[in-house]
Amino acid sequence: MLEIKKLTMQFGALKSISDLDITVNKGEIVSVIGPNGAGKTTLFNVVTGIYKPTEGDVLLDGKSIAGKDPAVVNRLGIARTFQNVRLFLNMSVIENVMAATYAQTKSNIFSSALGLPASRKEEKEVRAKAEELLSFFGTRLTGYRWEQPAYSLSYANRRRLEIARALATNPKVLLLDEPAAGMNPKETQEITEVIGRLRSEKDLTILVIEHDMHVVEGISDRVIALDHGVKIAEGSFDSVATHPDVVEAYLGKGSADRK
Amino acid sequence: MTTPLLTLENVDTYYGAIHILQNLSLTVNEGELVCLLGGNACGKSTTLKTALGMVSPKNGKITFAGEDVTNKNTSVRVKLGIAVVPENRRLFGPMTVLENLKIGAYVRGEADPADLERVFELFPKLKDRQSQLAGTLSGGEQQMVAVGRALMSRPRLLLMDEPSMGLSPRLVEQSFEMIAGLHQQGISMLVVEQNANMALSVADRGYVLQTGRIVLEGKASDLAGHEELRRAYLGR
Amino acid sequence: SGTVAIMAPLTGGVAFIGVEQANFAKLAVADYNKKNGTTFVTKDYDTQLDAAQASTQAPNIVADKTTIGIVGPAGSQEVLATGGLFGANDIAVVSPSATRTNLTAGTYPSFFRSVPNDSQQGPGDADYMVKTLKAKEVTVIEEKTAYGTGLATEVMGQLKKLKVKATKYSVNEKNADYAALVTRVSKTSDFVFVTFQDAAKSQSVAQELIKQKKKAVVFGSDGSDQPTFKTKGAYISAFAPDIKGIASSAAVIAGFKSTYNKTDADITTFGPPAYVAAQVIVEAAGRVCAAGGTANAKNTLAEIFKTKIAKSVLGSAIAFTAQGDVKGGRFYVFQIQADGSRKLIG
Amino acid sequence: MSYLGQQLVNGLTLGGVYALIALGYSLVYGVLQILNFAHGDVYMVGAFLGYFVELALGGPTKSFLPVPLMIFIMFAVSMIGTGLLGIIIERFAYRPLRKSSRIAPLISALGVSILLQNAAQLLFSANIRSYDTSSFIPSTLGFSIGDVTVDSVRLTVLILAFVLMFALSRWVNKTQVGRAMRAIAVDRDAAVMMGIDIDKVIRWTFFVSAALAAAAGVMNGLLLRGVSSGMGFVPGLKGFTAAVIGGIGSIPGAMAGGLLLGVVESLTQGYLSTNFSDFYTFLLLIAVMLLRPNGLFGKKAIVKA
Amino acid sequence: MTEQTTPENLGIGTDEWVAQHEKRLSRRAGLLGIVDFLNQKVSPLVRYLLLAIFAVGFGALVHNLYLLRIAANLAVFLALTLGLNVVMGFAGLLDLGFVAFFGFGAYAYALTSSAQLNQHWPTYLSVPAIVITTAFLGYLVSLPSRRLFGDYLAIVTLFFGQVFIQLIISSDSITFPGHEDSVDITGGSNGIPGLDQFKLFGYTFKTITDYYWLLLVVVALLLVAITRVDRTRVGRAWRTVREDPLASQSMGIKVNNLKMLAFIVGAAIAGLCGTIYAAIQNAVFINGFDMPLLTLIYAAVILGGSGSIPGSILGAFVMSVLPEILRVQNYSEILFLTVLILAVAALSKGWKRFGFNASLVILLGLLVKVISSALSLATTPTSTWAVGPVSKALKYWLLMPANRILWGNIAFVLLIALIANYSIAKERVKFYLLPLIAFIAIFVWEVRLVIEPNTTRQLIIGMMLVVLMIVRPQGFLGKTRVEVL
Ligand SMILES: Nc1ncnc2c1ncn2[C@@H]1O[C@H](COP(=O)(O)OP(=O)(O)OP(=O)(O)O)[C@@H](O)[C@H]1O
Ligand SMILES: Nc1ncnc2c1ncn2[C@@H]1O[C@H](COP(=O)(O)OP(=O)(O)OP(=O)(O)O)[C@@H](O)[C@H]1O
Ligand SMILES: [Mg+2]
Ligand SMILES: [Mg+2]
Repeated sequence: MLEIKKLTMQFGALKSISDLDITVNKGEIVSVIGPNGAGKTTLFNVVTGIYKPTEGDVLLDGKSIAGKDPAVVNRLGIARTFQNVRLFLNMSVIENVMAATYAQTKSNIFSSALGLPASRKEEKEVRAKAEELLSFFGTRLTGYRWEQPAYSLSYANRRRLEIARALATNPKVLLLDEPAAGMNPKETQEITEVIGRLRSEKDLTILVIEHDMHVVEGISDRVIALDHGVKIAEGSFDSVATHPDVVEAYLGKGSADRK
Repeated sequence: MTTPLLTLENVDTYYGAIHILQNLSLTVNEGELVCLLGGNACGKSTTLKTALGMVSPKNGKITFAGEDVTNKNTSVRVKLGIAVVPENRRLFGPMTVLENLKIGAYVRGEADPADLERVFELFPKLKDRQSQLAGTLSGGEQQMVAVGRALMSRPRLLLMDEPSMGLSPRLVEQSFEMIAGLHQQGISMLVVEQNANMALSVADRGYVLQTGRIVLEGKASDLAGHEELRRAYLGR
Repeated sequence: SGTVAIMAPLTGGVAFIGVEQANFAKLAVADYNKKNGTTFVTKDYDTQLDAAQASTQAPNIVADKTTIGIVGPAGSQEVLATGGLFGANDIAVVSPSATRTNLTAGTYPSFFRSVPNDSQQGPGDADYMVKTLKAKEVTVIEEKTAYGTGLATEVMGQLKKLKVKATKYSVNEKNADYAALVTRVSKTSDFVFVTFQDAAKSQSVAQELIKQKKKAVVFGSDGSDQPTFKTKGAYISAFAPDIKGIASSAAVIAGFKSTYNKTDADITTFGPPAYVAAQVIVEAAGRVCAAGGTANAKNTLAEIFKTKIAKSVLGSAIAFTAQGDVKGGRFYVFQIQADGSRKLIG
Repeated sequence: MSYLGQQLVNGLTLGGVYALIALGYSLVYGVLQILNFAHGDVYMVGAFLGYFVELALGGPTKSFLPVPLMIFIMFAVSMIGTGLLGIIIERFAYRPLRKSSRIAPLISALGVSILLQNAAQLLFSANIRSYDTSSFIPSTLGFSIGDVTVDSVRLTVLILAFVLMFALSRWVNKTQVGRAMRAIAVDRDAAVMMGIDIDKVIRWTFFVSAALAAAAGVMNGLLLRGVSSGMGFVPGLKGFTAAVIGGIGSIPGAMAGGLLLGVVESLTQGYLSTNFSDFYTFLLLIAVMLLRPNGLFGKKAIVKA
Repeated sequence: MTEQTTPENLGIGTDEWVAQHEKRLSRRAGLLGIVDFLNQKVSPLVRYLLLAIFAVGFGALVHNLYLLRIAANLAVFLALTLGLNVVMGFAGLLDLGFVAFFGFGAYAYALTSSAQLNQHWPTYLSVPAIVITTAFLGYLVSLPSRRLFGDYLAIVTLFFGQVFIQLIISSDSITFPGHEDSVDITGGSNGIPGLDQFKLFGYTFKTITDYYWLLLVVVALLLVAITRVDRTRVGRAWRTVREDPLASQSMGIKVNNLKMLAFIVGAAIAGLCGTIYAAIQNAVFINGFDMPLLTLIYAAVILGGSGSIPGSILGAFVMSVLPEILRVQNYSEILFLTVLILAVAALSKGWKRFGFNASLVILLGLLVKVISSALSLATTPTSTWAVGPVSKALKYWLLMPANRILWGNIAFVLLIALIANYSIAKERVKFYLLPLIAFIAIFVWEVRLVIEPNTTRQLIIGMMLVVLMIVRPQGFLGKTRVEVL
């Protein structure tokens, strides 16, 4: 589904990603782990078109998307969340989600201004869709919260809303950057389940960056470990988590004790 | 002997019309490591900001090292010896790592090279990245700079807001080792953490905050055994 | 009794023009009241020399039934915007500074001006430079204002007729630095004719010419007739001899200075014509009353055509042509002396 | 050749004045990210203060001091006085708005601009004043290289502009203040957390910014341009443009932008059209914005998601 | 270990904060609180209905030409404000060249409907053509602006506006290559007088009342259209662009296109306004399309609350009606004193203190008057300065020095210094300062400001902008924005 071929991303003298090959199959959940600065977020940024790769290519369903405008990449079916949550803070919760249906909807400024039936109908559909997506997170983002401004949300809820917003763009592939960061263990567990459900109910291919090994263990079909922009291990969670390089560079000696 | 270094007494804090901290009291004693736990958005960061003077409380009193600082502005408090590792790190993105560290020593005038060395010792990676713009660092690297920057002013009290957020497991471990290490060097600390297990394992004492009120306080070891707390925070 | 409306740029970039005009107009009304025991009043309408604001204010003036006449508006473009309305309502408009020639072409039946128009000044100045001062080459600086363009066109036209070499440079009103322009003035130019309304600009050009060692001398239009223009040897044309030198105007000058706490230096060419304009209106209204009529706008307008002021504050006699121009309006040429004073030379 | 030379001299003096105004914009922008629309009017106040000092010292003709000393006092008093005005403006119009949206200070600045213009008109009357330097500095004083003349006032203005720019760069680069200013620019709250007294730094920034504008205002007067309450708008616009061309927030950028703008204006007026020069400046601005959207010296914003 | 509540309802870890959100709002008191309250409670439909009734009633009952003209100006201004609100309020673009589009529309109408170029296009052709052309111009200007954001856009557009003015002023003598004589296209600084009237559906618009009704329809349609757009797809997308362009882009929204669209919509509205305005004025002149108007429109949008449509309406009202009210000396005097009394009342915090302060002010005035007459200082005869009803009363109390301008200026500077001092002074000093300031304010007003009503008007507008921003930075009806976190 998503193929990353010989990808290199260089900033000045610094190679954040070098010569990276990753293949993600349809319906898979792949976790990307690695020490801080390994190039995980950079990978996402390249895939979604925020950075133009120095070398290499990114293929979606066999077609190259490298270097395309982020909006185009999104329209082709890749949606993401951000490591440092970027919501539309002054818009309401439901508006955040509705706004993200922009590319899927058609009513233009004239039909809206004239209030044509088609545009009214579309508006209803969009709202229904947003409500459905928000209900994905149980009661956390439903009901009266729809109309609250995004800035009034707690950090964890913001992360949830970001996921809902990404889903509203009807993606085939979903990229989640540290979805559980800043959540307490209870919430972490909840988000782990949600990610699982996303795949089954929404028929999504998901790529996750996460530092919380409970989450990684709980969701991954496959784990890829990066360090210095290079893949150092790939495989099932157990095999990667015990890989000596990964333990050395990433997990630390304590991990074995804690496990 | 426990002499209070930082105290908040019956503090009420508002953001505009919204009442956040409600009649909150808290103490950090000299040389003590205190952790502050609580759910999302319950006001942990606000507590730190109030202590630092970034937001001013409507009522209540704040003292530092015996001095009433309730109406003193932040720069004065920093001069008195409070430093902070803010939530989301708040580095100066377009400035280099080295400049960021030097800014940390602003209240001391010029930065002391010995302090710089100490930071580089703690985070060798930063030494290589001295001249990189801080905004381009990865999340974890930024966290290192943020801690290093706070240490540059040789604080008596360090306020840390989620120092382990976004760090790799290995660095989480290291950062707690570092916190413990700093604690041993006699720096008092008030640490906000989601990672309650770890936090309680290094702390002396802890407070639990819930929607702007302190609902629980006590020795770290006691808190670690608290049933409801376990269920809510400590997970499995 | 009645109200004299004053339309002038009382605020904004050229407020210095409007404030002086308004002050002199008010003085004229006060003087007349004092002498005749009348109770004419004035009312300000600020236009900021903006035709749009003038046209917003115009209905306001029309709506005020006590209005007997208008001193102003200051700019020709404002007359274009409002002249029609005032004409239709038979309200006399006596402008102290709108000099554009075609305003008195018959389009605006109630329009008068207390100053001669561009066609009296422009060609006269060109003639003087060429015939009397023997200029071979003249550079004309046209400031892009309603005043500047009108005058520059007249001057250029006459210079072409006289077959001397003439070059025109246009500058924007907002421009403040003339060094580049002066560098452009050819070395063989004898005169630089300027059409500024602010004499400080003329002074700046004159000094810059000296600094850059150009032989050309500044010849300023009436807009330059302010004390800030004092480069020795430069010429100025004005529609009146310096009123400070006219014995009969001394009382008015003294009145102005004491009423508004001003000095001689604050009196420019803009003020005294406003005095005359206001005087024309109140005197006409006064005559209406004396004849037993009501001093409304219509009667006053009719009476203004009969205006006869033997010696106005400007030193000349004032009477109007059927189109509203001053009869026999002429220009005087002065040369500036070393101490900044003006010597009448033609 | 000499024509070009003369136009360059014209342009550089004009550019020096623009650069000083641009620096003021850039300094304030660099720290607070606000467009200080009142800056042009602060410049106007500076020019007026210089004028009144000149009057107080005996006016253009009867001065009892040696000319250089008189000019020095004009600059000093005007810069300090206007600097204080800058502090007051910041205290009342901007400081209460530090925490509000970025658009609020913009409107507040427009308000201050209107206030200053009309207060000046009220206090100083609407008349246009002139420093009339020609009556105590002979217009012929100066030197020429070939046909290019540089009169003494122009020379003074040029030298002074460069000295001020140099002093400013030293101040910003070599002192803690400079670093603090940059930190505040990036993240005000974080700067506060570092113990930076931002009130103090911002106060100084406004002082210096206004003082530079005042210097430009006095220079403007010395160069024989009229002084009036409405004089601030155009130089303000040009200074603003210069700052943007150079990269707003950048100090070398403001200087380069100012000088460039002055020279371009002189050359277009000298060779192309005397009244379309703003149009060419606009083309320059567009070109710079297209080729280097952050200005000549501006740094590219970091994009990191 | 101390528990401060019983263990059962500790509720540790539950996300309760948002649930309590409403409860924790401490309502704002006073006038601003009422504004907030009305803003939330009165339904938009009711608001607009009231407005419509008022507007229709005004047109039907008022026959004073001046008032109608002001109303028509207000309507044009309101439409412009709505247009700018799209560009700046919705999409967050700082377009400082906005009035140039207005001017362009006006000039385009003048050129196609006057003797200037001898073109007399029918209205149903010229107006749509001009709106489309202005929109296209907006598109062109937005091209280089695509890559610009925030303040860079501001300077480019600001300069664009200035260049537009310059081009119009200078296009009165264009010499085309191959021609001897220059031609006058735009009339330069003389403008273009004598425009054709609108002629629509066989009806010629002759009076200002005709245009008033036309404008009413235009404004109503604009309001409906803009409100609808704001609430639906495009409006939402604009807001995302304003909030976070990068995130917006990553959600499949083509940020540049939307920015350009906003620009174009704004330009088209401004162009339309321009045509109507030109027709009303029956002439076009370039000065009207400069900074002062831009300042007023921006002030209207922001005072009302950037992004809020009711806010734009309110802002437009205030910014276009207030300056006209202030033209009338009596009104402005009453307004001034009312505001002064209200301000002193608000700052006194309590009626007792207010009474105390008021009597102190009165005492101060008498004292000054007595002392000055004891010193036999020269004064102006009271008969010459009392114009308004208020000052007629005041003259028995207030000292009027002979040299009004000098003393007025001194007092003015003193007043500013005192106000400056006041806001940073300690409570105790404030206590004494307040009556002093109030007295000097009255003194300055009566002695100095009354004789320069026009400068005063501008001073008040300037002061109002600053003060309102400080008191309510988000504007009358705006929402507080959270910028970063
Ligand atoms: N725009 C940029 N300019 C320069 N360097 C950059 C840029 N973006 C990222 N980098 C560098 O690339 C490296 C990888 O960064 P990235 O954000 O991808 O790390 P990461 O794996 O997501 O780490 P973390 O887990 O801490 O978020 C870092 O060393 C960072 O400094
Ligand atoms: N500047 C602000 N303006 C208005 N409300 C704010 C502001 N900052 C924080 N809040 C609100 O105050 C509440 C407490 O915020 P705070 O940041 O203290 O929570 P926290 O406990 O640190 O949460 P987290 O775990 O997410 O870091 C939140 O609901 C937040 O939305
Ligand atoms: Mg990352
Ligand atoms: Mg927090």
